[in-house]
Amino acid sequence: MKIKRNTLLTLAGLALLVGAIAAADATLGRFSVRILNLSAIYIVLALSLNLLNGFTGLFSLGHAGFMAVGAYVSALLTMSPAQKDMNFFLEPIMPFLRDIQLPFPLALLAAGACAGLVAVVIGVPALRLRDDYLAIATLGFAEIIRVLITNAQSLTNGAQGLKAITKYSTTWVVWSVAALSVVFMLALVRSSYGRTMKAVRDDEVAAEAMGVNVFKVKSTSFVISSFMAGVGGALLGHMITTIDPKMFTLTLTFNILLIVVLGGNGSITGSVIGAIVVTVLMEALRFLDMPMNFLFIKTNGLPGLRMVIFSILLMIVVLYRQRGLMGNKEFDWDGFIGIFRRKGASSAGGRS
Amino acid sequence: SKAETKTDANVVKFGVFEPLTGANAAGGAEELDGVRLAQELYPTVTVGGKEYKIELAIADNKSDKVEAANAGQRLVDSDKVQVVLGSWGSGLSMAAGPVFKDAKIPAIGLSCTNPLVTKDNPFYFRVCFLDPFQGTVMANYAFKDVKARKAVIIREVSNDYSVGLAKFFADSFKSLTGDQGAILAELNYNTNDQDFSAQLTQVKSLKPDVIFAPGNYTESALIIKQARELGITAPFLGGDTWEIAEFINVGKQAVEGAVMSAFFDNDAPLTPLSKVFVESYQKKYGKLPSGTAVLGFDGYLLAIDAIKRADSVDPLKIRDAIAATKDFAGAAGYVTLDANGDPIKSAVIKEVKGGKFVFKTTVAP
Amino acid sequence: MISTRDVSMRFGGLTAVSDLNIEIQKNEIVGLIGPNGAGKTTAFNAITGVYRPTEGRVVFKGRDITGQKPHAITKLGIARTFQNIRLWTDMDVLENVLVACHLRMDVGVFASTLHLPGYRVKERRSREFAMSLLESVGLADQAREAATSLPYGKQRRLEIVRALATEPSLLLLDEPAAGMNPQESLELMDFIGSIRDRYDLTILLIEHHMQVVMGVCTRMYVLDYGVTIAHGTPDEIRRDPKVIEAYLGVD
Amino acid sequence: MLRIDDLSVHYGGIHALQGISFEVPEGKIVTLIGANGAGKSTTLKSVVGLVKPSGGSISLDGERVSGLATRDIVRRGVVLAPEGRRIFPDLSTEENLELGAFMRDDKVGVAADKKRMYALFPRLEERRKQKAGTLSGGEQQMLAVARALMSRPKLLMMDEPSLGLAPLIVKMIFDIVKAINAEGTTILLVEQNAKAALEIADFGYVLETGRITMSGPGRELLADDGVRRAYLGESL
Amino acid sequence: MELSTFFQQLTNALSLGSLYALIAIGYTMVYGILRLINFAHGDVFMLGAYFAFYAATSLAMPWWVAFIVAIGLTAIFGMGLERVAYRPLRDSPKISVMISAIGASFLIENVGIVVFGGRPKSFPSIPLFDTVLHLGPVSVLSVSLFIPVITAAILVALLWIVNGTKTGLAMRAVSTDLDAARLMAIDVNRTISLTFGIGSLLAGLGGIMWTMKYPQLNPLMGVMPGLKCFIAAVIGGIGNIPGAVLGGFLLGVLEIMIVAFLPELTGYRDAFAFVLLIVVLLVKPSGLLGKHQAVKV
Ligand SMILES: Nc1ncnc2c1ncn2[C@@H]1O[C@H](COP(=O)(O)OP(=O)(O)OP(=O)(O)O)[C@@H](O)[C@H]1O
Ligand SMILES: Nc1ncnc2c1ncn2[C@@H]1O[C@H](COP(=O)(O)OP(=O)(O)OP(=O)(O)O)[C@@H](O)[C@H]1O
Ligand SMILES: [Mg+2]
Ligand SMILES: [Mg+2]
Repeated sequence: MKIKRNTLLTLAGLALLVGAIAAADATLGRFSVRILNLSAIYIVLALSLNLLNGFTGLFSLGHAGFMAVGAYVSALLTMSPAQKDMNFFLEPIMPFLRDIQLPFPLALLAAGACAGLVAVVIGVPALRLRDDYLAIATLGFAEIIRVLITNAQSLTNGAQGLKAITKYSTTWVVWSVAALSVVFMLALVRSSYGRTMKAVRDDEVAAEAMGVNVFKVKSTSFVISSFMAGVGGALLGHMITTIDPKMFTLTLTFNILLIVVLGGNGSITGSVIGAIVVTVLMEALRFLDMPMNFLFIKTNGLPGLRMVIFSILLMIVVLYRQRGLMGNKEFDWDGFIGIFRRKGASSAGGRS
Repeated sequence: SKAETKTDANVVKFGVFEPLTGANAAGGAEELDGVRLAQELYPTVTVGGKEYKIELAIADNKSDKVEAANAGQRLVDSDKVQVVLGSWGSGLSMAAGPVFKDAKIPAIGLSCTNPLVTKDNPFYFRVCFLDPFQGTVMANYAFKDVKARKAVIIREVSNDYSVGLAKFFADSFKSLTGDQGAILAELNYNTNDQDFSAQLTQVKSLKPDVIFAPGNYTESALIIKQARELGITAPFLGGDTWEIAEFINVGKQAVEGAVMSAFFDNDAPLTPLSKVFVESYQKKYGKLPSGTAVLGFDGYLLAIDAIKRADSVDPLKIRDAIAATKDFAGAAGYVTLDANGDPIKSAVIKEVKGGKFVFKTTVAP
Repeated sequence: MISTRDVSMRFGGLTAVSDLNIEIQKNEIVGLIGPNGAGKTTAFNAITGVYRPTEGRVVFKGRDITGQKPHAITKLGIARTFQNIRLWTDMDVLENVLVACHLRMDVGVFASTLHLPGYRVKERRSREFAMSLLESVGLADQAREAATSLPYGKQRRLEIVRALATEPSLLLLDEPAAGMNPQESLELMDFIGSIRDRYDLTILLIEHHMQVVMGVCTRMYVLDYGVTIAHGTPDEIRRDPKVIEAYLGVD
Repeated sequence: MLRIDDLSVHYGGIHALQGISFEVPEGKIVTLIGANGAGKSTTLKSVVGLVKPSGGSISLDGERVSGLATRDIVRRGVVLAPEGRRIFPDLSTEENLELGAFMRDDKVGVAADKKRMYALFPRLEERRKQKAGTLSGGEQQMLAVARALMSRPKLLMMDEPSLGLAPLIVKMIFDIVKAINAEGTTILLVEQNAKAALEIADFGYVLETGRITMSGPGRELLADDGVRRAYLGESL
Repeated sequence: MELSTFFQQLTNALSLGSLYALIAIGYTMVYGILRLINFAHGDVFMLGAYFAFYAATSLAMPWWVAFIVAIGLTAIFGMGLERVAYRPLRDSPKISVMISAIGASFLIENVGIVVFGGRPKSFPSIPLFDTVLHLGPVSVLSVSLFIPVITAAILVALLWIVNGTKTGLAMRAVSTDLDAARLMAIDVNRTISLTFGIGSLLAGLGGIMWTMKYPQLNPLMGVMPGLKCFIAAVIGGIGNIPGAVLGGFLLGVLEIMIVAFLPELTGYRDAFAFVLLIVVLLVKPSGLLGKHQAVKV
């Protein structure tokens, strides 16, 4: 009975979402749509990092590296030979790569797969490391990937980056991938396998003793996460339509980490909310950089003020909501409906 | 008040799309200075007998590609600009390029020298010369004026500008000397590195006639300083990015004699406007202008010129007028745009002397 | 069932266990006692693969399992509890047990993420099994509570249940009665006996509560400074002067 | 010496202590017994300020100490040998003992006390330089007790000191408790080994789910049928 | 390679290494006590340089007074930072503290951009430090001779504080168990504050020495040295003070020698730092001198 009600509500919510996206795509300006779509990409990225950080307890700072792999693979696989020739004006591209051109969905999968493959080759040996050591090692891997991309002129065009990548990241594409990621994560986390991940997070020794192959679980989580990061990176590339190695620095990883923690480490709902809030907020605060005329205070535009305020807001959230907006809880209809019920109840005199 | 300006028919909006924070902030600020000065001098444009007020909409792209695309979109969408000026940093321009192209808003690059910026984008133009030209100019200088036969290149491998210049310098220098081994070594460093002693010790042992080291001014100044400390005496050549006060402040005594290509020189007026620019700049900012500031100035003027020629504030018509630019006289020389939207214009060569950038010569394309 | 052959475990210069030879038959309940720091927990760690023995072999059901990974050993049928409780703190009681059930479910990431029909059946069976286990220790009502909010005694029982969920044939219990009062210890004794019968188990038990060990074990080994100083039935042990001197003290 | 009035503690929604009152007179041994989760540890933690009470008061020698920082309470001579030992795993056995004497300034006295502890627990002397984290469970327990004694407390509170100890050592711990009490230290003891605790206690309290349900001299409680059935495991 | 070139490179390596070592010590100190990767360390480093700059230029103090003032200010700033950004999170999950550290780092950098301006400033030349010395075929900047001496002095001082004093014992106790430390009558807040003060002081000193060698200041100048020195600390075994020195030297030597012996690979110089890091970690998971933490179950 109850389950049925919730399923219905979920379906209704989904329909509403599809409708909202269609409406937004059709009516909102390109700017708003761009921000919206960027949020969707950040949802994918945040979920992928949350899988590691929040659900498997693996502290990784290497996400930008896997995103870079995905972005480059997909960009190079979808570009036409002519576009590649235009880009590689310093040194010609490797011949075999020049002539490959795949349809976007295949390239997107290849992007994820390559990121996953890189994770297997370089990341998995590092999984023996604990906490901070793992974090710093993954950070190292990301930097190595970036340095390799910078220096591999005839493969990646080096510092010149790639331009005129086809803009495949339309509203429907990015939101479908985001929705798919959410569903996938929910299904994974709530499955038996997902439980073993949480067990590894909480106490490795106990997990191992209860027959959980800790190394395998960690590796699986790491590879899945990297796959998603690769896909996210590819989407980002196809949205901005140009990429270069400087995009994929530690700052990018930090931004995603921030979304994860702000939303709630270990909460899928949190990552979704976090991604949207952070992306929108960054743009919403843009007015701070502009010349202002506030009653008596006049500024000539203080570039950087936006980032100052953003950093302060971030610190306030972390200081006052130490487990992020959602903690490690998930949205569910019972809780949601409960909020309204409680409101009614508290006015009737509940415990404060 | 925002809504009012939007409906005000007598306003044209220029978007200024620059990195005002982050790694490229200094460059962005330079260009913005030039644009602001131009606006102060020429605040209006007359179209069809009607006077339009020019407003600037400034968007910070934070030296970040993702942000750059957002900022560009914002200029187009929320600020509804008719023309865009900027950005310092070719990568940032490329990130927003498609946005302008989709919205059919013309953009004028100021100092973004990467050939890719305007490629495949009929809506992107620029008022500066390109990396290949600059690299070639410096190779010529090295060969003819320095009489160098062996060179070493030190490049900032993570910087497209530096890598591009290095490549074109190497190609020209090799063909000028007719010696495939004329480049003794290409040594690399990364953005934000501060210790170059290892590379420079290597350079010292190679005993080159000249060292070409295009790159960011801070790193470059440190490179030259450390080179002199190691006892390297060969002259240093670089590109337009060096022409900024900080280069001399950081490098001090050590950068004396460093030679660079530049867009413009205060002492060698290229057009009647040059003098106007230098004088009013000094009045407004109390210092000598840099090469990038003048490009901000010129970009703004080119936009006005195009509007006048189009006799319309319709972005599409402005675009066509920009594309047809011929012998436009800016403060930094005459601009004629080619089919790509790139200018054919001359470069200036300067040297640091007595703590100042001193004019050496002009090089025509 | 299980035997250790001259197992030794050294940490730097310290020999925590030396030449341990334990032999346990099916369905026996055997005690492992000795003063603090005698090497009992270390012996457990060597058997379950947490440590790799410096010397010697561990043979389980005729198979040499020395040096295998803990999870592989658990899969072969050895489960344990910890001296310091190690429950998964962010999970509820039922989930703690379900994780242990995963071992026998034999499903991979994809089957379980996609909720394939085969997986659904297994998941349902696991839940039923887990609930029946919880029922047997009176924890069924608290299945949805956070594991760490349980009082200490119940946490210990939950640890045992969790170990049982891996469907072991050999169960190693490290001080299951620690932190329980005498009354609770007695209940625990009965419980240990009953699970042995119900799940056809063999049990090796470390315990300092003499009442408990003497009550449930048929045989016991006594360690002191890593060395086995005695071995025999509870009555023999109780009277062994070496054991009295090193461990029990005179009453 | 220690007086607790209507003490109440909440953990989020859990009402762990629901207004308990009792007293620990100077020079006596008082014991708290009770089932798992009754609130014994919570009581001790509140006394040293590790848990902030939601109501009631705690006073020491007539002076209110609830609300003070742990450090200030400890400096007044109230020391807790906590549940779960809480030794410093990365430090050596010896450094752990020195930390016990952190607030003392008499170097000579500290050195002498260290010797005394090694005499009491020869095991610890054997493990002097070993990292405390690698000690066996029981060795860690000995260390926790010894560390608490190093501070020469006026009021020593011990939370299940016999947990995980071999029978011989358990006996010894209770002997030590008696001995230091005879030297003048007041003791508040929490124990699962209710029998041994009540035997040496001057006074005992029974805690049940956050309330005191019974109290009396140790011997009296030991003779009480309810106590014997519920906590001593004796079938009557 | 010519012998003179080799000796020059060796000098380069040692001088860079000792600078890395100096900064890595501060990192390791804070980590060792708080188990917190203090991402804002590099920014405190930057502040140290700026404080010294303004004291020496705007306030026209003699350079050594400016240095002392700047170092004092960074120490105070570090304690303030701890109070505002880390103390409220004392009992929170580690990752929240880490985010707070990253947030603090962003904040300091962005305020730095607004207050100091985004463009680099140049430190006035101090002849004592800014003189080129020629030792046979080798040239070296005089400041490079001071740095190892300072590093050694600090190493000794810190080892003494941490291992030889009661305060040090308190620091080490605090590093593992806050509540237990409180039970020992240790003033946890003061101890942590002090640790932060010392760590920041070292960062400030490092920042000043860095600008003596590379005389430019910008609000982001701490990022790269911060990262490099953090790596150095991890290579040596984070939390281990001699390890930080060892790691700093190793990293410096590796970076220089890669360029010296494999000049074609100069573009990969940064990658080698990380390769070294990863290789060390894979072989010794807690760094070269880091103690392997025994997990006792
Ligand atoms: N990882 C380790 N490193 C160093 N020494 C260790 C390690 N593990 C155990 N030891 C030492 O080995 C000895 C045996 O420890 P073990 O934990 O096996 O004792 P135990 O018999 O279980 O004692 P208890 O009854 O007190 O739990 C102890 O002296 C302990 O200090
Ligand atoms: N940190 C905490 N968070 C939430 N609940 C807690 C916490 N600590 C204790 N409790 C709860 O408070 C109640 C009293 O716990 P306390 O530890 O004081 O019991 P105890 O009498 O010492 O039990 P035991 O004999 O098991 O040690 C229990 O219900 C326990 O679950
Ligand atoms: Mg043990
Ligand atoms: Mg307790």
